[in-house]
Amino acid sequence: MEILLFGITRDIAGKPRITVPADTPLATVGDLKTWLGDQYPAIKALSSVAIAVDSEYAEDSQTISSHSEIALIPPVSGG
Amino acid sequence: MEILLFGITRDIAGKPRITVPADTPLATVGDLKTWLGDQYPAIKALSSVAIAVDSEYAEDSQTISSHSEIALIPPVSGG
Amino acid sequence: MLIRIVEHIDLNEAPAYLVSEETGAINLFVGTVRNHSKGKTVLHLDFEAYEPMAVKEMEKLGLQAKVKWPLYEVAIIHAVGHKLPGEPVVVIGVSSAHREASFEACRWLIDELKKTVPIWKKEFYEDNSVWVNAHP
Amino acid sequence: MLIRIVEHIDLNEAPAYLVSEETGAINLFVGTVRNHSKGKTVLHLDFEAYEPMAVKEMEKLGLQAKVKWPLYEVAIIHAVGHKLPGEPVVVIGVSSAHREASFEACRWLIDELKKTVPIWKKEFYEDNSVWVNAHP
Repeated sequence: MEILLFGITRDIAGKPRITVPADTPLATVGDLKTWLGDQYPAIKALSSVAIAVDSEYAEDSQTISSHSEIALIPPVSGG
Repeated sequence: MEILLFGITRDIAGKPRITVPADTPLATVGDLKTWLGDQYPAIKALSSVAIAVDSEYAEDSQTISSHSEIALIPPVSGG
Repeated sequence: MLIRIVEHIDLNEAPAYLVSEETGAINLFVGTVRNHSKGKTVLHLDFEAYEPMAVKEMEKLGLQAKVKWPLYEVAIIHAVGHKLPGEPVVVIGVSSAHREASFEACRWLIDELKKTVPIWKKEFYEDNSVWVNAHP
Repeated sequence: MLIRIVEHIDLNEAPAYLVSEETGAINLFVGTVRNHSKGKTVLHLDFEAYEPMAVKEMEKLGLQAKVKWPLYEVAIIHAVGHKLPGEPVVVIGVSSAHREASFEACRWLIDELKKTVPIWKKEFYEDNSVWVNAHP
């Protein structure tokens, strides 16, 4: 599973996407957030972190599949 | 003394200005309004009537002189 | 300040005037001729201004707005003459550091302009015409 | 609706899109790069968008605004890339029959855009740079 990165999270990871190893047990968006925070502690220091599944904001309880486009959404600052 | 007319007051008078006869006793803006209302009763039916002296709104108590530019300001409707 | 009475409004003029390196926010209001009003078809509007006084009153409004809000610049442009549906008749624009002031000042300026600036509008319908606001 | 993410904003595009014979009022908000922020000189801003999602979120906001207010049309344009002081970075425009709705809807749209649309701004000062809003 690949996670698209933007803004500060791309700077934190030092790359435009994170590849989640195939054997990582991630059932939900909440699991993914926990795993990302463990891999990159700097992500836990952000004001907020959301996950988008197929370019829609996703709840923590939503299940994820590797067929979806998944993106990490750090605090937005458009406008 | 000449009074500039605009909008509906020009339509009421049928001309772009009213000439006040030289011997008309008008000391103030209030006097002028009364005189205009007597000459043109349709002016009294308007929502409001203001007088501008030298292109500034004038109070009824303001004295008028024939050296000033005087205009009758019917209800405005710009914008 | 950009204060003008014109025959024809160029919608690009006010934004170009207001953009600057100092400001972060621009709010622009444009009033246009609607092709209907109170259920009737509007053919056109005619606008007339007592020009020297209208310019003076618009300048006063611009200065008052600059006292009430922290604005960088103000633009007030009003059209006169024969205007067809879709044509712009008034443009109000303000620039400020932050957006709150820009929205509030622009709204105040158009509200005040309609109350005090000596400009008159005649609406032409299919069967008659009226000077707007003239009668109670 | 006119919903776009662009490299360069043309300030004339949204007003031209919004003018119509049906509407009487247009409100336009333009956000531009300020050359200073919190007492520091800003050299430039870099904007980045998750484009397909940003467009989807802007469309949702436009549709929500059309439900909340009687609007004719909505335009939301956001720039990405390297932006210098004075350059426009966002344009919100709405058209409606009367001015109240145009001001309220435009204000709501820019406020909501800043909360939900996945676009990120990095401010570059003389001595450092920061992703805006990233940290508490």
